[in-house]
Amino acid sequence: MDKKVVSGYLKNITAIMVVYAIVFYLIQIKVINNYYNGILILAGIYIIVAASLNLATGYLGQLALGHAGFMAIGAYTAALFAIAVDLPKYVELVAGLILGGLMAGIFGLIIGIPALRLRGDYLGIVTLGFGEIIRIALLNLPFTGGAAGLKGIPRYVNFTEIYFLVVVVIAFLFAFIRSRHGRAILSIKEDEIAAESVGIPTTFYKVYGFVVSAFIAGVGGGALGFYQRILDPKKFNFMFSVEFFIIVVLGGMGSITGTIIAALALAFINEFLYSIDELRLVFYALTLIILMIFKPDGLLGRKEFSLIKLLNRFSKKTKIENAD
Amino acid sequence: MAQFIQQVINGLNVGSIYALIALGYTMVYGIVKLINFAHGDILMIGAYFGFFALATFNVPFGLALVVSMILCALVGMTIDRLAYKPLRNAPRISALITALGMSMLLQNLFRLLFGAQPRRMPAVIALKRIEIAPGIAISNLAIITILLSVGLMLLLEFIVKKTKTGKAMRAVSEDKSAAKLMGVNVDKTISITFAIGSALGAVGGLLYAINYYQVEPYMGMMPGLKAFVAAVLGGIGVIPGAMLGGFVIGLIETLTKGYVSTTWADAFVFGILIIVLIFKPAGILGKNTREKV
Amino acid sequence: AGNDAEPTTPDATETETETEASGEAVRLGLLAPTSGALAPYGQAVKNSVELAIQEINAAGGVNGADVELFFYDNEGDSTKTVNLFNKLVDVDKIDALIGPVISTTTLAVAPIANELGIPMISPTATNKDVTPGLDYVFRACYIDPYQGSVVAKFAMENLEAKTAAVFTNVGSDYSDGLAKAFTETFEAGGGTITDAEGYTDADNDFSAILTKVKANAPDVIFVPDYFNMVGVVASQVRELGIESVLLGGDGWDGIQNDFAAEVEGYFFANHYSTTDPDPIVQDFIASYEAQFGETPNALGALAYDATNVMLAAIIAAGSTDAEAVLVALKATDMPAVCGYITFDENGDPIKDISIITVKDGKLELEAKVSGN
Amino acid sequence: MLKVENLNVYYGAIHALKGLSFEVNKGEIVTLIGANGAGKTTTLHTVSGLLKPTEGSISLMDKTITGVEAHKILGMGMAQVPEGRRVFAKMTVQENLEMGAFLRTDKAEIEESYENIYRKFPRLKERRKQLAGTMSGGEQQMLAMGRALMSKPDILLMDEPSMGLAPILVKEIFDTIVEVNKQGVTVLLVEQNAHMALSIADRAYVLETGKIVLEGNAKELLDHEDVKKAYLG
Amino acid sequence: MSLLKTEHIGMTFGGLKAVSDFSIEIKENELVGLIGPNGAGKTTIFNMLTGVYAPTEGKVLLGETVVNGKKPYQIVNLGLGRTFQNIRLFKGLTVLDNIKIAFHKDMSYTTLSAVFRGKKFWKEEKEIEIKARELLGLFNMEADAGALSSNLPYGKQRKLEICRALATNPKLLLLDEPAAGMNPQETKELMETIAFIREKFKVSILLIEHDMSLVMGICERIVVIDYGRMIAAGTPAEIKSNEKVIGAYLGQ
Ligand SMILES: Nc1ncnc2c1ncn2[C@@H]1O[C@H](COP(=O)(O)OP(=O)(O)OP(=O)(O)O)[C@@H](O)[C@H]1O
Ligand SMILES: Nc1ncnc2c1ncn2[C@@H]1O[C@H](COP(=O)(O)OP(=O)(O)OP(=O)(O)O)[C@@H](O)[C@H]1O
Ligand SMILES: [Mg+2]
Ligand SMILES: [Mg+2]
Repeated sequence: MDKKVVSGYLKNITAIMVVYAIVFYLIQIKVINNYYNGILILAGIYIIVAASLNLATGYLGQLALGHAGFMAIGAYTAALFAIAVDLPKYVELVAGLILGGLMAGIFGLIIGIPALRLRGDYLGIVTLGFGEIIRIALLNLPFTGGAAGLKGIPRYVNFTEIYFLVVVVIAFLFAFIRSRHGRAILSIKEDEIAAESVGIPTTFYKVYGFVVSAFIAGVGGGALGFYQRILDPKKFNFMFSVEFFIIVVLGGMGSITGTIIAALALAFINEFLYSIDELRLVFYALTLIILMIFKPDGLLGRKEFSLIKLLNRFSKKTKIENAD
Repeated sequence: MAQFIQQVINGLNVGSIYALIALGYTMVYGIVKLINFAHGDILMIGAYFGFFALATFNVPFGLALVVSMILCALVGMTIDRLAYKPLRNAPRISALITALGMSMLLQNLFRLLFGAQPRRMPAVIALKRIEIAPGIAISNLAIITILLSVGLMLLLEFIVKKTKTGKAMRAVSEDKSAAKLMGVNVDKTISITFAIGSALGAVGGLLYAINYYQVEPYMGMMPGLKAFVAAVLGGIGVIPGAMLGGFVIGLIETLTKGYVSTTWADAFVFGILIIVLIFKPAGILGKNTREKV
Repeated sequence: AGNDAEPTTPDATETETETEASGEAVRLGLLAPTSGALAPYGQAVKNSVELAIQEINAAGGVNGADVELFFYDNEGDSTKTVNLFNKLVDVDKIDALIGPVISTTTLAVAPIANELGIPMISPTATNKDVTPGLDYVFRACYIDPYQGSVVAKFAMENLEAKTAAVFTNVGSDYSDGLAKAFTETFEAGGGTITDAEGYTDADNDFSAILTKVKANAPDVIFVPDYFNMVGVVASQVRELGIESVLLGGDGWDGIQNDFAAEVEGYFFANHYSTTDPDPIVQDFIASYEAQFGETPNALGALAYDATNVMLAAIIAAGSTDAEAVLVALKATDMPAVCGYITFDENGDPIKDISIITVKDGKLELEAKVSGN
Repeated sequence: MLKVENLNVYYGAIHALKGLSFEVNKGEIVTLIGANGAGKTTTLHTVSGLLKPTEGSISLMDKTITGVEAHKILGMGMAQVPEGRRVFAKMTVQENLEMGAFLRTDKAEIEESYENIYRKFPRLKERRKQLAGTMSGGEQQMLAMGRALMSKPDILLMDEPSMGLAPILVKEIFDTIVEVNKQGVTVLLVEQNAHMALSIADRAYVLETGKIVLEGNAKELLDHEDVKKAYLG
Repeated sequence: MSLLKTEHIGMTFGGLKAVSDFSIEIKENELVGLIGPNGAGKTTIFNMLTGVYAPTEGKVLLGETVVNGKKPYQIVNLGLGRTFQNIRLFKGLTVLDNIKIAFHKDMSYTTLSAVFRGKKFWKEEKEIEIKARELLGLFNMEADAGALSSNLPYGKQRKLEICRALATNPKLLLLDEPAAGMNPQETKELMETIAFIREKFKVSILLIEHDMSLVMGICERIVVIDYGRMIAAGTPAEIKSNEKVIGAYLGQ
């Protein structure tokens, strides 16, 4: 590890902690009230799930329209676990999230192995169908609480928990994508035949990428349950999957920072639109269409936004300004 | 036994409506390569047009159908011009999102315009049940629906396979610039595609609304999704496939409800879709053409 | 990113308040789904709440102050409901909440409202788990099990039914709750359930299950769902020539508008009857029709009652102080559109239940069963 | 016949054609040669309306066609054998040829044209029912050529028609070009096989990074020192 | 020792026999040309050798291993690299990433090591960064390392594809029409490049090409097929004067 890398890490960690400290302070002094806090937490969950979808769609290039299903699996697994056991909060939280992720990952594997032989839109429809099957199962299975929902989940997720969960997931994804494994996944999106011809086991990496994506979506689902305390199977429908899809495309397929920005932007735009009540959804739809027409590659395309670079540029500027 | 045959008839009736909607889906997909998620909402619009024609202006059913088809064709073409045309060269997923946006827009626009309350579709076709055997009956409406969907499928197949416009459509679907070099007006061809697809949606919508008595802004979502599944099951882009897929889905759904479980019926439909695709990755009638390397 | 600037309170309020009244306005929140599949119900609730507030404001307000309404469309989604509830509390600073409309969303909000000490009345959340253990949570409707068993008793005693089929919308806990209670009571009374069928919101072809039911020919079919769905079921029942009598719950209300012919001679439990001569009922119907051009349904009537009960409690408490309002709510004892209302220890109303039948396309009161 | 003046074309920020001017007279074979990326394909695409120039004018038989849409240009008598063949992969060979005759209505003559094409390329006849996408590279090239000829053009633009063809076919293709030309079709030919191209052409232009750097009689250019060094190897 | 050996392989598409009874053997350090009319089945042979298609008849041996039915990536791991007739680059990625992907099989760090940025990760990443740049250097393409591969001119794209195939460290390299779309001058440069690769990487090369100056100029041995069958084999001089080949392929 050279110095540049180490200093990069330090800068990143500092930035992460500073942002956390600021937001945390604002919550403490109630500048960020419960309401905004809630939006931030939800945005965090959206970031996690959308980022996982970005892995499957933006990087691996597979049309996945059933991420709400993986989320649901994660959510119910984590919630049922936490309801069943009686352990310290953080143990239950972490174990619940991991279990939720694992269960979603297992389902990702089961559906992924056959489905990933299909291409493009066919894969899309299979994942969509899978999501629907999960939703129907949750309505009908004996242990999920049915239509009335699963109640009595402990509230373990607050701003702090979700913030660091987002940090961990994003850091993981960045590290994963910028490695040989990530490059293998990217090459499949670009040209599967060529990838195979330079020695990439494409089937393996497709399934692997998909399972990792499902795992993270499951973790996101778990977090949703721990925040909301009640799970409603109706929530995990096709339109919910679509919401994440919109975030991914809007942010830029293949840009994690784009996903983060889009998730935050959409969360706040959505809330802002409540002020026009009746017209809200019409405007939302129009916004979406217009954004796509003018920015078909999403906000960031495949580029990543770097705070450090921005800060560097900024600090250079201020230095120059200070000089005179 | 009588009950089983009755269930099959029920299934065919449901299936024929899915088939009608699936035809429009498959047509647009086959040519523009766009999963037009707004197609279900075109169905809703068609139903509303039909509703107003029938309930407000009291025109005869045939005329209402034609008016609704023409208006929907215009709506379809306009949507294409405004929302999809600017994205012809953009990544396909962006167009997909636009289609989803369009779907949301139409639903909510119609909710604003005409309210969320469902409206009762007038019973335009005097409902008759024709007893074909003891305990087995089929309604005249079901017969009309089934015949109409088969007829339109044949017409569509003829248009795409045998006419010049159809040939242009297929050329456009493969390579737009090459089609241009052959003298094909790409924009016009795509417009026609949307017009036909949407007109079919209108037929589907009107029949759906009559079969299920009401119109409301969100009525297109579920049949739209099912029809899409039907199109994929049959082999998306393949016109007879859409028809077949529609009937298969209708049958599976009805028979599952009749004999297995009503609550799991949709899960069965999707489950069977998944299984079929695993063994026939391009759908029942789709050809799995491999890319030549 | 500082967030110190409080966003200007969005003008979400729908109240046509005239001039500012003297005192500090009473701030009521309302959460109801006005988009999506549930929009028809949410819209009825919203209309009625607005109506109630208008009337009170016109009559001089509450404790000398105007009532201001803050409404948001929660789309029937629990996550959004919690968020919007936070918004109502933190941004709009509401004193009390009317809503939410459906049980799942109410279940999501109720514990939070209780923690924060915001008194709330859901007009229509019928799930039995909504109120127990939560002091601040009330409702204006009766609960699912109660309704379901009353209908079952009615079927056995008044219709002398021995066999019944039960259709459940499995996607709706309302439908589920009623169906369970009906089944229990019916079987306990010696009846037989011939078919127990489920379906979902996405269904509208019932020919498959009806074909089965036809073969069994039960005396009654219990279809506890909202009227749109019931209309479709009833039409297909008629189409298939099934002779069994359909029964339902309060969700049927409104069915007479579009499906009067199809449900002719069927029965359902309801909160009120539009033919009830009580002036409180007729006045409500008259002003609702004047304003919205349609007859209010039971959801509307319940929402109207809920609002009036809440406002009456605030008046009785003399302030919007949550503790005081709570005490006043518990002491509620007043006439309302859906019958005279008092609350039990859970915050559930104790009131009459009406069995309505459809005769010549009009709703008629068949029987009135008194509260538990 | 075809006159191009001061053509400027951009791909986003890339300035691909920088003030290009040339003309093709009736009955001529004119060839455009140049290294990879010089802008030959861009030129053909612009002339046939697939790309819009930011500046400059194009006229076909004294009619301005700048900005006219591509599908109308075919009707004005200009056809193109595009780079990379661009056959309709999911249509059969026969259907591809039918597409070539898309704007024609003279049924009897169309039949005759098929026969002509099939005579020229017997392999196509053999495979008339095969999906074009499964044909070998060279077979597809023949098909692309046949398809363009099906429109009975007055002027034919060809982008590297010999690419990927067997030597024996290369000769045949060039023979075909000459033959077509003799029948009155004007030809604008883009080729990497500069030697062959120059030997059948009347005139030639040499393109370098979006500019014409040399023009003249084809046979003379064949002996030109710079051309020899850069393009003839 | 033979690197590659096929025993009577054949390929049928539906009713069409694209290749039949094709046997060939390639030894270390050989440069062999595969020529034949369009549609003769050359590309199909490449596809069978590399596992894109499974031969419907016969056996393909790489060294001692029978590779029928093996996946393309497994065959790459056994030392067979290729380029495509229609260039297949990872268009949306940089030139450098195109090469790095091809080093995948030479690396072994795990996901865990990648995520926690372990020692092995840094070591291997550094190694391939150097190797990839070296490789580009050999083709005079260092300057393009950061460019998007789709923005390269055609000739460079061809070179990049060869370069990428070399990064898999093959013992035998298959080139499908490497000179297509190049002018004679560029073709000449390509011939030098091929000769150089062969020296430097000690690979055997089997190439398909219609440009006779290239084939006759550098191949030691040429195999000619027509209608899927071998019709001649021999040195360039022999092939040039073979009547059958002249009739079917070269022309007068
Ligand atoms: N779609 C495109 N987007 C951006 N740049 C392009 C595009 N197409 C071509 N270019 C650039 O424009 C220039 C001219 O390209 P063009 O394809 O016209 O060259 P050419 O002379 O036909 O080359 P070749 O012999 O390789 O076919 C090149 O620098 C090329 O990289
Ligand atoms: N997937 C396929 N389906 C059907 N036929 C095919 C398929 N792939 C190739 N063919 C046929 O097999 C024959 C051999 O094709 P191939 O691509 O191997 O030829 P080639 O020798 O490489 O020709 P060229 O020099 O023109 O590239 C051709 O006639 C082609 O049409
Ligand atoms: Mg070119
Ligand atoms: Mg080939």
